[in-house]
Amino acid sequence: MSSITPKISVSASNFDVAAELEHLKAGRTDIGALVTFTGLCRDENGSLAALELEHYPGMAEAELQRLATSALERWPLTGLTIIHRVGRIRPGENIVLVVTASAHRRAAFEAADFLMDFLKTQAPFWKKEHPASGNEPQWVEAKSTDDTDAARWMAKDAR
Amino acid sequence: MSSITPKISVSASNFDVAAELEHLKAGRTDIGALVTFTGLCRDENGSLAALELEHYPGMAEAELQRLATSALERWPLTGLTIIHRVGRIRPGENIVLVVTASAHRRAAFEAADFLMDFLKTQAPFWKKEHPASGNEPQWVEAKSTDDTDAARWMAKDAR
Amino acid sequence: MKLLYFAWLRERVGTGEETIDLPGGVTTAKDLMLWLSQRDEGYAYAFEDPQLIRVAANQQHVSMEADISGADEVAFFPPMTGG
Amino acid sequence: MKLLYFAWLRERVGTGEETIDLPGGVTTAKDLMLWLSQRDEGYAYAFEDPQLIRVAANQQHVSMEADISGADEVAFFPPMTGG
Repeated sequence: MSSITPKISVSASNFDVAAELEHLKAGRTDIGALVTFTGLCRDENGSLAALELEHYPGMAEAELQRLATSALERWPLTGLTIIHRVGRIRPGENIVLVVTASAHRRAAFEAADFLMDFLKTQAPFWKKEHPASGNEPQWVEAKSTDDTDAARWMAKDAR
Repeated sequence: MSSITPKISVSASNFDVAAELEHLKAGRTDIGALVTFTGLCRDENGSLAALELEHYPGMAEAELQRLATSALERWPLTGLTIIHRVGRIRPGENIVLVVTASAHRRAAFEAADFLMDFLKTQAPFWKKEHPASGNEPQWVEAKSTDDTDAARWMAKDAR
Repeated sequence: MKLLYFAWLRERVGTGEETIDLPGGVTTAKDLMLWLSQRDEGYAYAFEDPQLIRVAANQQHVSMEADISGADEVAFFPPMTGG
Repeated sequence: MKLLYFAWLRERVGTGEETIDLPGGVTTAKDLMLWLSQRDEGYAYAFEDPQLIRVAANQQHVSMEADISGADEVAFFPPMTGG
């Protein structure tokens, strides 16, 4: 399924999930399953003013493209979109979007899950938290669970 | 997280994915991950005129509600929507929507995957294919892979 | 007792809904299925492959061995193909 | 060679980008990191915990043992936290 051209975007602008789904589906009848992952800026206790997303221009896009290529080699996808925002993002706002399309749902689910695991651990983006208190902003620490999640796919490869 | 009231709907009308996401997210900052599954009427070779979706009124809604309750018991979801269409559906049109919201992506992915597996095997809906040729419509046969998919979750329970 | 049929079971039986008086000796869903399949050719055809028959009592899935004698509504249908 | 720093590495080093002439004897990413960390206090602080340093050569992830002597662009950064 190497004929699919994934849509990759890194941008300070917000994205429109409905428009992205429409873009992927328009005029087609070969898609049986669409899985959409939206990552949002979360703030459960009102302590966060905003997240600041830094990225490595050039490499960020290249790495998302490499992840997309891996997913397309691994699953029979009929469409793929990856969008990552950068800059200042407020609680409740969108951060990242992954949309996978396939004839069947298993491929679409697995590819979206895989892409998010590797996007978290491989794509050069960094989050800084700006507290609502006005205190010094803090860089978010990487979570070891993200590495564990990504490692699940290596274990599957080794089987 | 039993305080969440899932939105369950069985209807002949189409659904609006963007509106459903907006409904789930509106005014909230406790959602970190939204997973959306959209099942579409697929027709790869132009042989299908339409699908006709029959359901068991009353039990269909009740069974979706039971599946939602299972998912809410199993994962810390902060929002859940299940919509299933009935009646005549043309290639490229929406059939089913599952949206799961959670603080973290693993719960949202797993719950959506779980719900689709059990929706396929437990919810009383039946598909009939109307061929473009005008030939006699045919009931779709259940796939054994759907049972296998659903059985994955029992295996996890038994561990 | 209200009986409901769906999909090709409905088509083979020739009706989607009927009301019956449960005959004596019919206790489980399987008993009811066997009794129904002896009614006429349509019912016999509908129930010819018991492996493809699913049953619900009062809108909940039950096994063929379940006692359905107290149910208000029993439904027979093929394996589900929604989603 | 162009060097890039991101996130708290950038803040500790005090710049996001600089151009250097690769000194003799520096072949691997680890060699470069050790050389940089001896430049001044800011660099020493940035590279104090090698376990938290990731490196890319020409915009591709490489290991600390990779030969980066021929790269046009080498970047150092902390573990990624996007998504």
